[in-house]
This record gives sequence, structure tokens and C-alpha cells, in this order.
Amino acid sequence: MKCFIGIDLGSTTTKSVVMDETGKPLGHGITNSRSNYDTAALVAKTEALISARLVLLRKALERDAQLTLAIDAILEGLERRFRLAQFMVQLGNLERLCSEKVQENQARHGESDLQGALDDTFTNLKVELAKLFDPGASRKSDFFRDLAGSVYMEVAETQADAHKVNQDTLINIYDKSIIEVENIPPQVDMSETFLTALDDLLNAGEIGPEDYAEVQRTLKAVLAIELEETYVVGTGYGRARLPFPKEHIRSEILCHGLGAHLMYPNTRTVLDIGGQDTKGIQVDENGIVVNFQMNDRCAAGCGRYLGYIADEMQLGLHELGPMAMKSTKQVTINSTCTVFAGAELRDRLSLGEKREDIMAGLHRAIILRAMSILSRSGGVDNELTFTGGVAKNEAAVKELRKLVEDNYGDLKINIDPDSIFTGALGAAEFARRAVEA
Amino acid sequence: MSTKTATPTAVESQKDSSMLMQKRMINSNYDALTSAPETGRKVCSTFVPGNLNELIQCFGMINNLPETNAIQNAMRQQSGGMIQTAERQGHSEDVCTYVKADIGMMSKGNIAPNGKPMPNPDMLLLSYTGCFTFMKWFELLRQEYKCPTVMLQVPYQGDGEITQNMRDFVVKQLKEEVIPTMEQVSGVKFDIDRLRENMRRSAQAEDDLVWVLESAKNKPSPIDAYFGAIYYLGPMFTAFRGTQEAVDYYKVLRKEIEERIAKSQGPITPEGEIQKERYRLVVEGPPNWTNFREFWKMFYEEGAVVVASTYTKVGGVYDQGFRHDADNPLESLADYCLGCYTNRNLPKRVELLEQYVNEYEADGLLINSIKSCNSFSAGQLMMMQEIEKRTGAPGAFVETDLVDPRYFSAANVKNRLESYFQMIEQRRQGRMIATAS
Amino acid sequence: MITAGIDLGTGAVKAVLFKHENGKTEWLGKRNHRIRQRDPLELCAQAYDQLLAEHGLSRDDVTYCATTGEGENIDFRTGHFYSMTTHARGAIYLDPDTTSVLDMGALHGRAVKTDSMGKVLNYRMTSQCASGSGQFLENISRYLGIAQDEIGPLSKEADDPEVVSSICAVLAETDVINMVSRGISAPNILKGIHLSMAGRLAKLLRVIKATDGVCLCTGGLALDSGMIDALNESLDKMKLKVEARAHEDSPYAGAIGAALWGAYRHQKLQQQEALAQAS
Amino acid sequence: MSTAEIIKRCEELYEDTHFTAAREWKAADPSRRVIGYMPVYVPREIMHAANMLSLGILGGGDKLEVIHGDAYYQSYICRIPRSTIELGKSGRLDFVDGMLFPSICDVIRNLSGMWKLMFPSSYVRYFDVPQNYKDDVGGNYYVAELQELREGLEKLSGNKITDEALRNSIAIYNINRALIRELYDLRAEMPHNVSSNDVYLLNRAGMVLPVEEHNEILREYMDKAAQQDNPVRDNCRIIINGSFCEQPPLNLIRSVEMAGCYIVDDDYMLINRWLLNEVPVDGDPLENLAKAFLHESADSAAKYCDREEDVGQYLLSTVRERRAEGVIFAAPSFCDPALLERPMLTERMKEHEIPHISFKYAENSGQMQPIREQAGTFADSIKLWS
Ligand SMILES: Nc1ncnc2c1ncn2[C@@H]1O[C@H](COP(=O)(O)OP(=O)(O)O)[C@@H](O)[C@H]1O
Ligand SMILES: Nc1ncnc2c1ncn2[C@@H]1O[C@H](COP(=O)(O)OP(=O)(O)O)[C@@H](O)[C@H]1O
Ligand code: SF4
Ligand code: SF4
Ligand code: SF4
Repeated sequence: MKCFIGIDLGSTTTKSVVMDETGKPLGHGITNSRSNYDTAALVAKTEALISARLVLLRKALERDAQLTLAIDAILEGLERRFRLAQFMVQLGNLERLCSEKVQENQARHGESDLQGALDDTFTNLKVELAKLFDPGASRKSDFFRDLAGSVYMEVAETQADAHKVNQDTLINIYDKSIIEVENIPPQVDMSETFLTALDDLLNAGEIGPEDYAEVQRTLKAVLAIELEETYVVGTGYGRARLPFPKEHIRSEILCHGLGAHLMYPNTRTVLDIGGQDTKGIQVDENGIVVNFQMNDRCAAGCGRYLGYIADEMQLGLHELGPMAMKSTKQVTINSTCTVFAGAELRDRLSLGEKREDIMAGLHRAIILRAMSILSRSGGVDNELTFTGGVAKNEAAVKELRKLVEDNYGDLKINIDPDSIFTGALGAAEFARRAVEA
Repeated sequence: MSTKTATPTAVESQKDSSMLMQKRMINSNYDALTSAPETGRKVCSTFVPGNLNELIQCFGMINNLPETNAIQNAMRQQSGGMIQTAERQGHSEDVCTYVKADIGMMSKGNIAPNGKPMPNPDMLLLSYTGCFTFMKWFELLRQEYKCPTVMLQVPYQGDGEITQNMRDFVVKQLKEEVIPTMEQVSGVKFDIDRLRENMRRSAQAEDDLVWVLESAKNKPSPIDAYFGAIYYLGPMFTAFRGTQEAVDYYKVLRKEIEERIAKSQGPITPEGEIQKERYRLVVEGPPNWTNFREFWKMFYEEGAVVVASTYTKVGGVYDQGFRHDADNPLESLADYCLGCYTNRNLPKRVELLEQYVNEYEADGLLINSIKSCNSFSAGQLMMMQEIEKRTGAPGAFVETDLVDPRYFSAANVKNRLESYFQMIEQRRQGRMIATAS
Repeated sequence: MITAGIDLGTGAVKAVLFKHENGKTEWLGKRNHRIRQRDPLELCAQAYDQLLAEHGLSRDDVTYCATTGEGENIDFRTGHFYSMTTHARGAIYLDPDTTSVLDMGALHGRAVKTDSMGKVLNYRMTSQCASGSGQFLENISRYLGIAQDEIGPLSKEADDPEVVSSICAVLAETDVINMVSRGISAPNILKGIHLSMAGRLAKLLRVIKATDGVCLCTGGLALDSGMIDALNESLDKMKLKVEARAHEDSPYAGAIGAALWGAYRHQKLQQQEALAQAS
Repeated sequence: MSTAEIIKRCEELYEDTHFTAAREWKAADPSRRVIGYMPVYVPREIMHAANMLSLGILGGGDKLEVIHGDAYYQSYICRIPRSTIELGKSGRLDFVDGMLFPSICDVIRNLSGMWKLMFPSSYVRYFDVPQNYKDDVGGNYYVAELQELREGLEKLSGNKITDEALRNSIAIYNINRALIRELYDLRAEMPHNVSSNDVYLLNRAGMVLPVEEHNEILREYMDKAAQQDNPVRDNCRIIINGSFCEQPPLNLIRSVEMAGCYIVDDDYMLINRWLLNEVPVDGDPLENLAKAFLHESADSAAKYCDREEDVGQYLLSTVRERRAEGVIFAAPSFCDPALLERPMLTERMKEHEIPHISFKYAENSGQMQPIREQAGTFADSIKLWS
């Protein structure tokens, strides 16, 4: 079947959407942006195609399968197993690269039992990380880097002590290797991995033999469908570096506008808070951008700000919002300079403010800046759609709702669970239209 | 604020005679300045907006404009170093870079753009029109040169009109402060008939200049009324208003443009003629000088032509009917000073822009907001909103600086312009679809 | 008499002990704790007590406990001196040839011109924007997978440093990522960052008119030899006849200065008291 | 009331961005009008004579959340116009009948036009002052400007502003100015009893209260403060310069004092001390106001200095009078007048070997640590070595 692909190469994450001929999004893929843009785009696209297969599988199952278990449960299990397999391949890469680093290190410093420490670290790591893919487990992030990283730090600390090696060396070896791991293009053979994942499901007893046979048959049929990459459009902050000809590139403003329109045809205003920019976009009834404003050259108060805060507090990005939601008192934070965020945080803590209150203050500060940009772009007088990574953060959303209500009245605010893909969705639609026209 | 005059980077391939003429004129003024120690002529430093060239000429003095020097230095990539020299001496990074470029140039031996030492001025004529920075600028220069300094305070048109009290005040200062100082410095007695003569010539040249600027109402426009027009304004805004040379120059220029219109030709750019006019824009705000050509290129590459700009009115808003009036010489000089673009209040500036967008049938308004210049920049975001509201044409906003290379971020500006042009294009298509269906 | 100096920085807590006897000054001991995610005030107390314990002393044995850096809120201090005052004094102690001091900390850079007694003659801090701070370098090297003590040696290997143009640290981070994607080598990136930081710091020196002599670098970044090299290059390029140096105990300069000024202040106060009693 | 109670009242007024006190004043009598004005100087006597309250608008401080205001300004413009717009857009100034924008810089000048566009029904005037100090040149122009203002206000209030009323108002403001001078003298004499925090807040109260009430508060505070016996701290004496428009957060003023500096003079709210001497009450009142402006007014960067040798003299004489040991140039970020003037002033300080430092702030600066550090080092160096 014909597929249209949009790729949004953002400053922190790279997103991709696969769309069918009718304009329906089939699949979404996301990865963290990295120094190799081609790989980032490729990974995102591959992920989107994987998710498209899952969507097709669901449809096929819904259409004609007779199953004892709920489709949701089966698909969830299948995807989980699939992710685990993917993850383990990367972990294997990481281990191999780390070992190489240890060898080099040994050659230079002859340090005692570095290899032993590393081996034990990975033995532990595999156990710990596999738990993340247990049924019902929650993961702090979607990206290998974050997941492996945080657990590695913990495990390495104890192993370093146990083997009497320098903890910093161990961490440094990881830091070096992770970059290389990320820049290895996707290696997993999709069909094979899916089928193995299904086998694993069977072996683990999470699915019965009758269902297994039924699903396997459908899965094979779905995997046999050819997804033809008819047209690809790139957008986002890094779009100029994508290996695409100029007519395959669209400004991210247009893509966000169109993407938001596709999700919510009645929206007239779009707020996008990404990693290092904040945009206020006004669109007309056809999703055509009529006005936009973005932050100036200072990146204060953008998504990366939250990243710094999360680092500072050793939390995952997912955890910031929930923490801020616990706040009971308003703390005013004025500087939204991203780099000083940590300093401000420490300042406040030393003044005796509570973490959750400061956190709420920080979220409010970000949204205040966004409100100015919205106001600059012409304000809000109809449905507002909030997109970009920060829209995933409930505390940010809460502040936005409050401030929009205070300033513009009780308006409808749309937040799609897939809001981070808005730009990619717009790009995919542009791809579709390019062929249609 | 001032205008670019010499043309190191100008249209080498298309040496129109007007181009050569204006280049010769500008150079001749620098030669007159640097040879002043030999010729014994007196040098009067003053500013472009509200410059009293006709009067200065009456006393045989040479007109030196520090803004123009800063621009010349910027185009030769010299200004960055000069600004840093001034900042090192304790000048704040926040203030107007013209001032710092001027002060830096002084510290670096005050070498004129023609490579010869610039003589110290014999008087500073602080015709204080449209900007408070001027006042402090000349206070700073006075400290250095210790020469007679005369303040001509030009009241601001707070209510958007010139009152009799304002006019009387300026005339009185001309009579009691400016003219006596000029007589004393130059040793020449004031001759009002000579002034009338100069003003008569001014008015002639002004007629032709207005015709040239308004030629942009043609489609395609034969001129670029922002980047290209900078060259056309050189003589009028600097030391030539009121001279026969200026009268001749504008005649020649007008001829050339008449020919272009007859042939339906677009504007000339450093890389030749614009083949297809795709976007017609009105621009508010001074240009950036350090990357003048790079900036211009972002426009002509996309077929964007500026059809009207306010910057070309800083040295006099002639297209709104004002002419130097030989019959009322001093009152007319007062009205000239009082009427300069940045001496008009914000509502008047908005009205002017509105008129331009409508009369020149522009696709939109672009604001190049200059970090240095609060006189221009404070309030521009509101101007943009007003224009959008009144005309329905979309606005866009880019931020650069006059002569400080540190504040020109090409990638950033290009990103915005690209998005803007794509948006105009998309809106057009949208409109076409809407009208078709 | 025993005096203590505690420097509470944004990145680390440094504590030192000094003994003053018969006009002689002896440096007893030092401790340096990275703050990481801990409570800085508690960490100060901890570092202080551990240091005292190492020398068989208790808080009561200390005549003057002086804080510096962000230590105004430490409750057990006797007095507080501000960073630039203490770094100047500490620098003179570590290197008597010093005529100016650059304190290169995690967030701020400070330049101080001093006389031979540690008296501050002129000073300046970097402004609010955080680009080109130690923190930034730390983040980038982490991204590049480079350990702190490798930064210096790597930076020295650079052959064609790539300058970071962004004024903002966040945008600069993306700049760097772009560089990696363009295949710029780590040494060239690091050296580029070093150079842009060095440029700023050298400018500070010029602003305070420290145009010749020895500039002792203090603070954590002083241990980064690549930074010192870049600084000397920048100074050279600006035609300043300043020689930038570091001392292995450079990170302690603030704490040392605090302990020494503490002693000075104590004596001054005693003299005043004696005078008051005499009259 | 004790001094603490007086200051508490002043602090409440300062923090009240809804201007409740002024609202109540106006509500008490339907014929009353309120005119807002921005720093530096406007002739409040004329408004007073028309039975109007002149309300000083000094931005939003560090508590006001600025949303719409930010939408109108690029990042390289100071904060005060944004927060002022925020005050207007958020309805906090809806009881204000007119606004005066004195000629101080391009930002405020342009703001006057923005205000016209934003609030078309309000009385908005850009108040131009002379930069030529000759009676028959700048003076004539200024008297005519004052007259225009007078007529505008007459129309707005429906009250005739008689010469008699003007003379009366001048007399009342003469008292106010005398009291403020006394307050400054008192602080310079006993900075341990009269803290800069207090002086600042007392000054601020004068922005929002009727002058008669302000006079009472000042009197009462000074009588009480002089009798206090606070411990004298080992601080140095400094002067703040450059803060005449956008105000620093109160925390900054406190931080400077905490870091070891007694502020013995400053240029906060210059309007309270703009006219240096008593304005004569007999004769033509407008001419008297004009003459006082031309010949006997405070110096500030917003004014043209017509003689080169006079540049900085005002500051130097304040240093001498107040026995100050140093000057802190504290200007708002992006403040053109203050920052352009600064190199000329520091030059003078150097010539006279007066220690000085400079820094910038914003009305919502949150991080005081760099400020404390710079002021603290300054104080350290004065204390340890001078
Ligand atoms: N799950 C999440 N929870 C909270 N915030 C998130 C989450 N995922 C991403 N973010 C925020 O979104 C930002 C990235 O947004 P994105 O729109 O992907 O930016 P860009 O397009 O510039 O890469 C991150 O900096 C982070 O602050
Ligand atoms: N060995 C080292 N090599 C390079 N940089 C270092 C080293 N040790 C510390 N640093 C850097 O020094 C900074 C901390 O310096 P410090 O003077 O303690 O800062 P502060 O006084 O602001 O806390 C950190 O940013 C860290 O990156
Ligand atoms: S501020 Fe603007 S108008 Fe004034 S001198 Fe600078 S550029 Fe010219
Ligand atoms: S470092 Fe902070 S203040 Fe500076 S530009 Fe970046 S975000 Fe803005
Ligand atoms: S702070 Fe300075 S620049 Fe800003 S409005 Fe006031 S005087 Fe003008």
C-alpha cells in the first residue's frame, strides 16, 4: 500500500508519522535526536513503520479473528516483547562497546578489576532492565539512553564499590559508549522479531495455543503487506540537515499548524512548546497558518529547561509534572534561564521552599512565557491546541488551563496524547498532498 | 539611523550611471572631510534625521554624519572590533551600537572610510530628532572634542501633530542658538537668500526622489524600496540635499527607472535582476549593515521585493507631501525636523504603514527589529498587530542589529523568513481554493 | 590560633584549616566535596567537622570560622567575606607573584585585580547569561562522553578548533550537537568551547585593567589545563601581557582567603577592643 | 503609629498592584479624577490644583506576572513598559482617567503612543520638557507646554485651574519636598535608624497617596525614627545612581544593605526631590514652576547637560555632602539614558578617586546572589582597606 511519511527532526526528539492514502495516520515513531541526524530520522521512521504494522494487525484481528483473549491484551504483550527484544539488542551493543573501552583503559592504566566490575554491572543490568518490560511495569522514558542510563548509574555505583574501582571511570565508559550505540542504525529484523516476540508470549504462557495460531496467521499476513514509502516530507529544527531535496522540506510552523488542524479542525490557535523553542501559531479554517510568533534568541523557558531541572533532581522527565501537581503553595520564579534553572532551584531550596512548590513555580514560569508568545501571535479566541513534548506534562497543562481561563475565558483546550507528533503529522499530510496535487 | 551610502558591495555587474554617480558623490564628501585641514573648511558633525544640510552649506561647512561612518565601517566588517573597543572602555553592551562604533572608531585613530584621518569636528550640531540616544551621544563626543556644541531640541509629536509652540521653539533655537554658533565657528555671515537657494534645490530633488520611491507601486516593482533604495537615498540623506549634484543625480535615477518600468523589469540585486516578483513586502525598521548582502539575498532568492519601507523616511517623509519651502525657510526647516519618521508618534507610524500596505498592494509587513534602536523598536510588536488587524496582511518579525555582527544570526533570520514566505504562499493557495470552490 | 575557611560554591564545598602562631601561618588541612545532589549547608557542616576531626580538633578550638561564596547562611560561621575578597587573598597565598585572579566557577566567572597583600583593587563578574560557564563545559563533556580530567589533555590535541557562536548555553548545546554531526572531532569542539570561555574571561581581565603580570586561576576549572592554555592564547591574541597560571590547590583559594582574612579581622577587632579598653 | 507600623502600611501600599488606596480616594467623591504618570518628572502641582490625584506608576515590581506586556516587547527592552502595559491590560488601571508620559527616553515616548492605541478613550499626554535652559527659549516653550497640560486637565476634570489654586498646590508640595529632604538628611546622619528600606517605602507611598497624607506620614515617621537606638553596623556609606526609572526589587535594596552598605543617597523616585528648592508662591505659578525646572532641578541622565564642565558635578557634590565613601551605579538592564550616561559619570569618579562599581538589574530580578557578592566585595574593600 502507498504510505506517506512525515519526519520532524526536533532539537530533543525526532518524530515520524506514517499516513495512508486516505490521510489517516497509521503509525507513530519517536526517538531522541542525536548527533547523527540520518540515524535519528531513520530510527523514527522505522519506529513509525513498526507501529503502523501493529495498527494494521489490530485492524486485521478486529476484522476477522476469533480470540479468547482481548485484542488489547495480546497487542500489549506482543509489543512489550518486541520492545524487549529491541532493547536487548541495544544492550548487547552497549556491553560490547563498553568492554572495548575497558580494554583500552586497561591498556593505559592497568586498572585492577574494571572488567569484572563491568561484567557484573551488565549481569545486573540485564535483570533489572528486563523488569521494566514485565507486564504492568512503568517506564520512566521511551528511550534506550535514558532507561539504560539511569539503571546503569545505580548498578555501577554498587559494583564500583564491590570491585574497588573508580566509579567515575565506570560512568565515563558508559557515557562514551552510549553515543556510539545510538548512532548504530536500527538492526532489528522486524518480521523475525515480531514472530519471536509472539513465540515468547506463548512460552511465557501469556497467550493460549489457539490464539497463538490465529494471531500468527494474521501477523504473517500483515507483515507481508508492502508499505511503500511514496513520499517523505521533513520538517523541524534540523530539517535543513536532512538528506532531502528542498521541495521535501517544510517549515515546522506550517507543519504544526496543519497537524493541529487535522487533529482538531476547529482549532484556530496552536501553542507548541518544544525543546528549545516556543511557538504561537494562528491557523484558519483550512489549517493554513495566518500568523505565528516564536521566542527570540534566548531559549529561556522551553522544554530543555525541564530537562535541566530533571537532571538536577535526578528525576525522569515523566516525574516532574506529577511532583509539581502536589504543590500547595505558589512560589514565584522569575528567571527562566535554562542554565540557571539548577542554581535557582538550589537557591530556593536553601531558602526552605518545598521541592514540589518550587517545581510548580517553574512550570508556571514556563507557561507564563508561552502565554506572552501566544498573546504576541494574536491571543486565543477559539479552541487552543497545545502540542509539543511539554504538552505531555500535566503540571504544565494545568497551569496553561488556569492562565488561559484567567486571560481569555473558558475556552476549549485540546491536548492529544499524540501531541508530540503534531509536526510530523502535518509533514505527512504535506507529503500526501504533494502526490495528490 | 541613517542610510548606507558608499557601495563596496553594490551591484558590480550592473553599473548604472546613477550608481556610479552616487558612489562618486559619497566619496567626494569623504575627500572633502579628510582634506579639511588643508582646505581650511570647517566640519560640522550632525545626524541624519533632522540634518540641516541646507543651513550647514550656507556657512561653507562640511557635513559629517557619524551614523554614516558607522555604516561604512560595518559594511567593511570593521564595526565589530570598534564596538568591542568601546565596550572595553566601559560602554554598556545594551546601548545603541552606532554610538559604540563611533567611539570605537575614534579610539582607533578616527580613520575615515577613505583610509585618511578624519579631522576633528569644529562644531557638533545636536539636532535632536526622534531619539534620545543622540543627546547622550554628542555629550560623549563633546567630552572628547571639546568643540562648540549646539543643542537643537526638536519636540516630539506626542499627539501626532506639529503645534505652533513646537515650531516657534525650533525656529527660536535656530535663530538664537544654531545660526549664531555657525556664524561664529565658520566666520561666515548668515545669508538667508543662500539658504532659500539651497532649499529650492532640495525641493526639486525631493520631487524626483518621491517619484522614484512611488515607482514601486508598479507590478512588478522596478525597485527594491528597502535594500536597493538605500543607495538611492544616500545623496538625499547625507551631505547633498540642497546641492545641484543631488538635483542632477535624481534626474538620472528617475530616467533609469522610467526605462525599467517601460521594460517591465524588476529590481536589480547584487546577483542581477529579480526575474519573478513573488512577494511584495512593506518593511519597517532599519536594515542590518554587517550582513547587508546576506540579508538581502534571503529576500531576492525567494523573489521577495520590498515595495515600501519606513527606513527610507528617517531623513524626511517626503512622500507625505512635505517639501523644503524656500519662502518660509526657517519654519520649513523646523517642520522638516519635526516631521521625520521617528519623531512621529506611534499611531502616526501605524497609519503610514497601513497606507503603504494598501497603496503598494503588499502581501505583508515585515519588521526588522533592531536591538540597538529603541526609538524604532519599542512598540513594533504592537505596530505589527495593528497592521494585521487593519489590513489583514500578515506580519513577521525578525531581530537583528545595525552594526554589531554578534547580533546577526543568519540561521535564525532565515528560518523565520522562510516560514513567513511559505505561509504567504500557503495563504494564497488557500484563498485560491476558497474562491474556486 | 586556629582559623577555618569554608567556601560554599555552586559546584563544590571546600574547607581549610590554618594555624597562626608567632606571626607564622601554617596550612593544616583541606577538604573538597562535590555537592552533586546533596544539601549544601549540611555538606558544609559535614566537611568542616570531618576536617576538624582529622586534626583532632573541635569547633570550639577554632577562633574564627570564615565563610565565603554562598556561605552567608551558614550558622556556625564567625564572619563572612565575599568571594572576590577571599580569592584574591588565597591567590596571593598560593602564588605570591599574583597580580590578578580569575575565579572560574561552575556558573560565574570573576576577575579580580589585587596588590601583593591580597587587597582587591578592581573586580568584575560575568553577567547573568550562563553561556560559557563551567557548568556548560561539564554538560557538553558528558554528552561527548569525556571525563573531567580528560578534558584538558584532549583540548590540547585540537588542530582546528570550532568556535561556538551561540550566546545562549542551550542553543550552544545544539550547536555542539550539530558539530558532532558534521564530524568535528572532540578535541576541536572542546578547544572551541575553551576558547570562547577564555575569550570572555580575558575580556574581564582587560576590563579591570589587569594587563600584565601573573594571573592565578582559581576555582574548579583552574585544574583544566586546556582551559589555562586557551586562556593564555586569548590573552596573547588580545595583546595582554598576562601569564595565566594555575596552582594544584587553586580550587581552595576562596577557602584559604577566608581563613586568612578571618585571622586578620580577628586581630583587627582585638586591637580595637584593646584600644577601647585602654581609653 | 510606630515606625514599623508606618512602614508596614507603606509596604502594603507598595505591594498593592490594584491601587486600592487610590481607588478609594476616587470613590469618595464622584468629581475626583486620577492621573497616572510614569517616572521621572511631571508637575504634580497642576493636577493637585484641579483636585486630581496624581498616581505614580513605577512598573509592576517582582510579584506581578507579566503576560500581555511581554507580548509587546522584545527581550532587549527594559521591563517597566511591559509591566505598565500589564497593569493597564489587566484592568488594574481602569479607574485612572489619564496618563502622563514624561520625556525621559524613547521607550516611554513610544509607550505614550501605544497607550493611545490601546486605551483610546483615556486622556494621554506625552509631557515634553525643555532641554534648553534659557528663559526665553526653553522657558517660553515649557510655559506653553504647562499651559496646554493645564487646559487639557481642565477639560478632563471640568474644573478651572486657577492661579490661586496652583499657588496653594505649590505651597503644599513645597512642604512635601522639604520633608523628603529632611528624611534624606536624617538617613545620612543616622543610617542605622533610618534604613534604606524605610526611606524607599516612604518615598513610594508618596506615589499613591494624596500629598497631604504623605506629609503627615513623613512627619510622624521622622519624629519616631530619630529617637530610635538601633546598633550601628560596620557598614560603608554609598550612593546609588542610575535607578531613576525602572525600580529594583525591594530585595535588592535590602541585599545591598545586608552586604554591608549604608545607602546615604539615591535617585529613586526623583520626582519627590526633582525641584531642589522652594518654588516661589507669588507671581505667575506656571512661570515659577518653569523657572524652578530650568534652574533648580535635580540632575539625571534624562536631562541634557548644556555645559561640558557640569557633567557629573551634581553627583560629586552629593558625594561630598553625604560623606559617601563610594558610588554604586545600579541601572536597569537596557536602560539607554542611564547606561549612556554612566561612562561620563564613572570618568568623573575616577578623576576624584571615588570608589565605584556598576551593575544592572531588572524590576523582577530574582537572583540576588551576584548583587550581594558585588556589593559585598565593594563593602569589604572599603572596610578592610580604606
Ligand atoms: N513524557 C514527557 N513528559 C514531560 N515532558 C516531556 C515528555 N517528553 C518530552 N517532554 C518535554 O518535551 C521537550 C521536547 O519536546 P519536543 O516537542 O520533542 O521538542 P523538539 O521538537 O524541539 O525536539 C523536552 O525537552 C521535554 O521537556
Ligand atoms: N579536574 C577538573 N578539571 C576540569 N574541570 C573541573 C575539575 N574539577 C572541577 N572542575 C569544574 O569546576 C567547576 C566547579 O568549580 P568550583 O570552583 O567548585 O565552582 P563554584 O565555586 O562555583 O562551586 C565545575 O563546573 C567543574 O566542571
Ligand atoms: S537609537 Fe536608533 S535612532 Fe538613536 S542613534 Fe541609535 S540607531 Fe539612531
Ligand atoms: S543562557 Fe539563559 S538567559 Fe542566556 S540566552 Fe540562554 S536561556 Fe537565555
Ligand atoms: S528604564 Fe530606562 S530605558 Fe526603560 S523606560 Fe525607563 S528610562 Fe527608559
